[in-house]
Amino acid sequence: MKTWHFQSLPSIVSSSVAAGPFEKNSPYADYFDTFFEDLYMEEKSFEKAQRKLLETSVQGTLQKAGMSGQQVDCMIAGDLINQITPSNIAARTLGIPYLGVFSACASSMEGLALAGALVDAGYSEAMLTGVSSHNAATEKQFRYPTEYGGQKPPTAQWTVTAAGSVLVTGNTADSLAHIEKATIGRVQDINVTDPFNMGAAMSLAAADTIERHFNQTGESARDYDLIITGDLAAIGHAAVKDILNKKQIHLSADQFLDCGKMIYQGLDEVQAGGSGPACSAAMVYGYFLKLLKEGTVNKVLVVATGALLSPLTFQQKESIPCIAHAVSLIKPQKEGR
Amino acid sequence: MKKMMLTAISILFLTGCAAFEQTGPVHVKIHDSENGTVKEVAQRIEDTKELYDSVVVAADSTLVVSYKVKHMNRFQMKSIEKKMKSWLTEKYPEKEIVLSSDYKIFMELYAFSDKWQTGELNEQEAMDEIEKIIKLKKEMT
Amino acid sequence: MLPMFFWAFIVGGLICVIGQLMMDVLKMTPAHTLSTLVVSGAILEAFGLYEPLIDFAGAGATVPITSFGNALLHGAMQEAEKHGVIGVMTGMFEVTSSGISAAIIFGFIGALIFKPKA
Amino acid sequence: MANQWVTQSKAAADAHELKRPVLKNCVKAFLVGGLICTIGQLVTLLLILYFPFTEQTAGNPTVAIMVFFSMLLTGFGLYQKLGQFAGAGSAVPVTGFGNAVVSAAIEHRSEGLVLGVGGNIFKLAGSVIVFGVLSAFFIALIKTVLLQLGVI
Repeated sequence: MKTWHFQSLPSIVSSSVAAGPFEKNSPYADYFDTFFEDLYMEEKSFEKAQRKLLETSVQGTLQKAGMSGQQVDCMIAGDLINQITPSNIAARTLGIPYLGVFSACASSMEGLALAGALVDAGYSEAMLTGVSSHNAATEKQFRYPTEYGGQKPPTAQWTVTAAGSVLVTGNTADSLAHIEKATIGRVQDINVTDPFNMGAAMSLAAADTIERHFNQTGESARDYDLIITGDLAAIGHAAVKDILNKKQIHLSADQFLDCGKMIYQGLDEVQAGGSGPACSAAMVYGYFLKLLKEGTVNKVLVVATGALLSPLTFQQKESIPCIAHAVSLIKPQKEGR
Repeated sequence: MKKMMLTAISILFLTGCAAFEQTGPVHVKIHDSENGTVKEVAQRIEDTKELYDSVVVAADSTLVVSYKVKHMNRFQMKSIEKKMKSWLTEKYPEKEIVLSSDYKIFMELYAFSDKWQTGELNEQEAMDEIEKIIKLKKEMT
Repeated sequence: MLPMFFWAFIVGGLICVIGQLMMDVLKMTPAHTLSTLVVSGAILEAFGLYEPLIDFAGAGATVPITSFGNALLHGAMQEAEKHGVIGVMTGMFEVTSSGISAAIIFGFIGALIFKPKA
Repeated sequence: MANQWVTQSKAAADAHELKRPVLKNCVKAFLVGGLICTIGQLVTLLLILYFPFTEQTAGNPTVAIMVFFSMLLTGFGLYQKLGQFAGAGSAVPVTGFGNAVVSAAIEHRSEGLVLGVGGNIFKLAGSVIVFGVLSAFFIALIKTVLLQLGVI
């Protein structure tokens, strides 16, 4: 499949990030909008808390745009929990027409790419897209009960408790950024079976998508101020750089960033780094959109990565299939188009 | 319990004790008839190099023996017990023999001999106490 | 009694090190590790080795999960001596029941009074 | 061509893999595991000294009391932290078994008492019971038959 070129340059007009208590320690906490004091967020279960995160984030986004839910054509959302129920139930609360998506942690960019495409094609005028993840709910589903004293290896990643969402509309001058292109990833599998080593498993998926994006657009690393991967964390990020070098794509250290490495920088208990769909969403919708808006950077490529496993597949000794979706964003163009 | 004539004598050899354990040798003698038995058993335990600290209580129908096993020999505790038991059964076939290296049994037996020595118990009470200790010992799990 | 504390520490600690090596070197999950240790406890007792270890190390051998396998086998063998082959089945939980019932009871009570903190 | 990248990527990922600090983990497991067993020994001693338990019979109540401690630590969210530090040191003692049961029970409380707690309480610890019982059954069976045949 070819890279999608959004001729009309749809605009991201507002964004909002809601995060949990632990994320307050993030060096980028200043860029998140709402914080909850405890993991339950006044709800009875972690799953319900995750739904509340998404609702809070979406309402924040609407509020900033000065819009009501009725004015939005459609919401695209996804998460990691069984049958993406937190997203489904949040959609019920919000009452906005809804498309559920699943690309694991790459759901954030899948949603953004689709929102951009639907707006660009003229099917929609205003699209909401967001993702959520909750550390305890994810642990419960994929690993062990939260209070179980299992030892995590240093390759493990810490699921981010947060939700991030954006409102995408047709091109307007008053925007945070424009969606320029999107490359949909292929599922790649390098035969990693350890669910505590997902960063490594996702490395080829990320490298492949980046390579295809460059090949199909005729662009190179030099065209981008930043290339930001989703949640590869320490191991995966280093591996991607090696793979890209072999593919003759050379990225400099300050150009090639990873949300999973950044979001918990300096925090020991997270092992290799952050993960979860909200990891890339919080960093991109919170931090990097600000950089684009301010004009600190002109053009970035966000490559969200996802490990498409379930507890069932890895117990059946299936290796972990992975995917990465890339969306390029450019800073607001004053003159519009 | 059937009324019986009771003779009980305890001899204690106590060496190398932890802080909370009672110390000091105690000799209790009521009737002379079992004196030989007690001395013999106690001597045998003293001669066994794996063992230390012993309490021997002998009535004319019952012989209760408790001792401690040196820690590094505790692996062979069960076989030592077996050897001791067969020696005792052979030597005193007419007696019910109760043998234990259990710390709790040792303590109870020690407390009993203490009480017996100070004359707190009459023969019947003493026999009841011994029965209680034997019952405790026979509990398996 | 004092040497007992020392050996409980050493033996208990060593059993845990074996578990750690199974997890780190053989990359076994906690569930695999613990199941293997339980089976090892039963096998050791089959050769009459676990009871002496308990005599020697006390809680150092009864507290690790290996003692669970030992206790199951112990109960089964005890009943088997009395009732033959049928006893193998009936005696199984005779010795171990306290650990399992305690876990069920305290697990349930825990569920009533606590919430996951994470 | 695709295959070549799979192997190359795997190699690249392996090259950057963070090694588990095995020695450090073992030392921590030894210390914490040893300490838990020493506490167990203390409980045993207190039971012998102040209650009518012998060395033989004190094992069971000791296990129950250790599981009780484990429930408290699990409920207050401390056992999970201990587990990350100590690894097998806190997983292998019976307190780890207790933690597995209690954490699963607490976790699934939100799905109700019967289906949630009742249905999931042995989610993690179940395999330990299953394999313990299975191995004990077959070993005891073989041993009993051999004893009756007079082989051993």
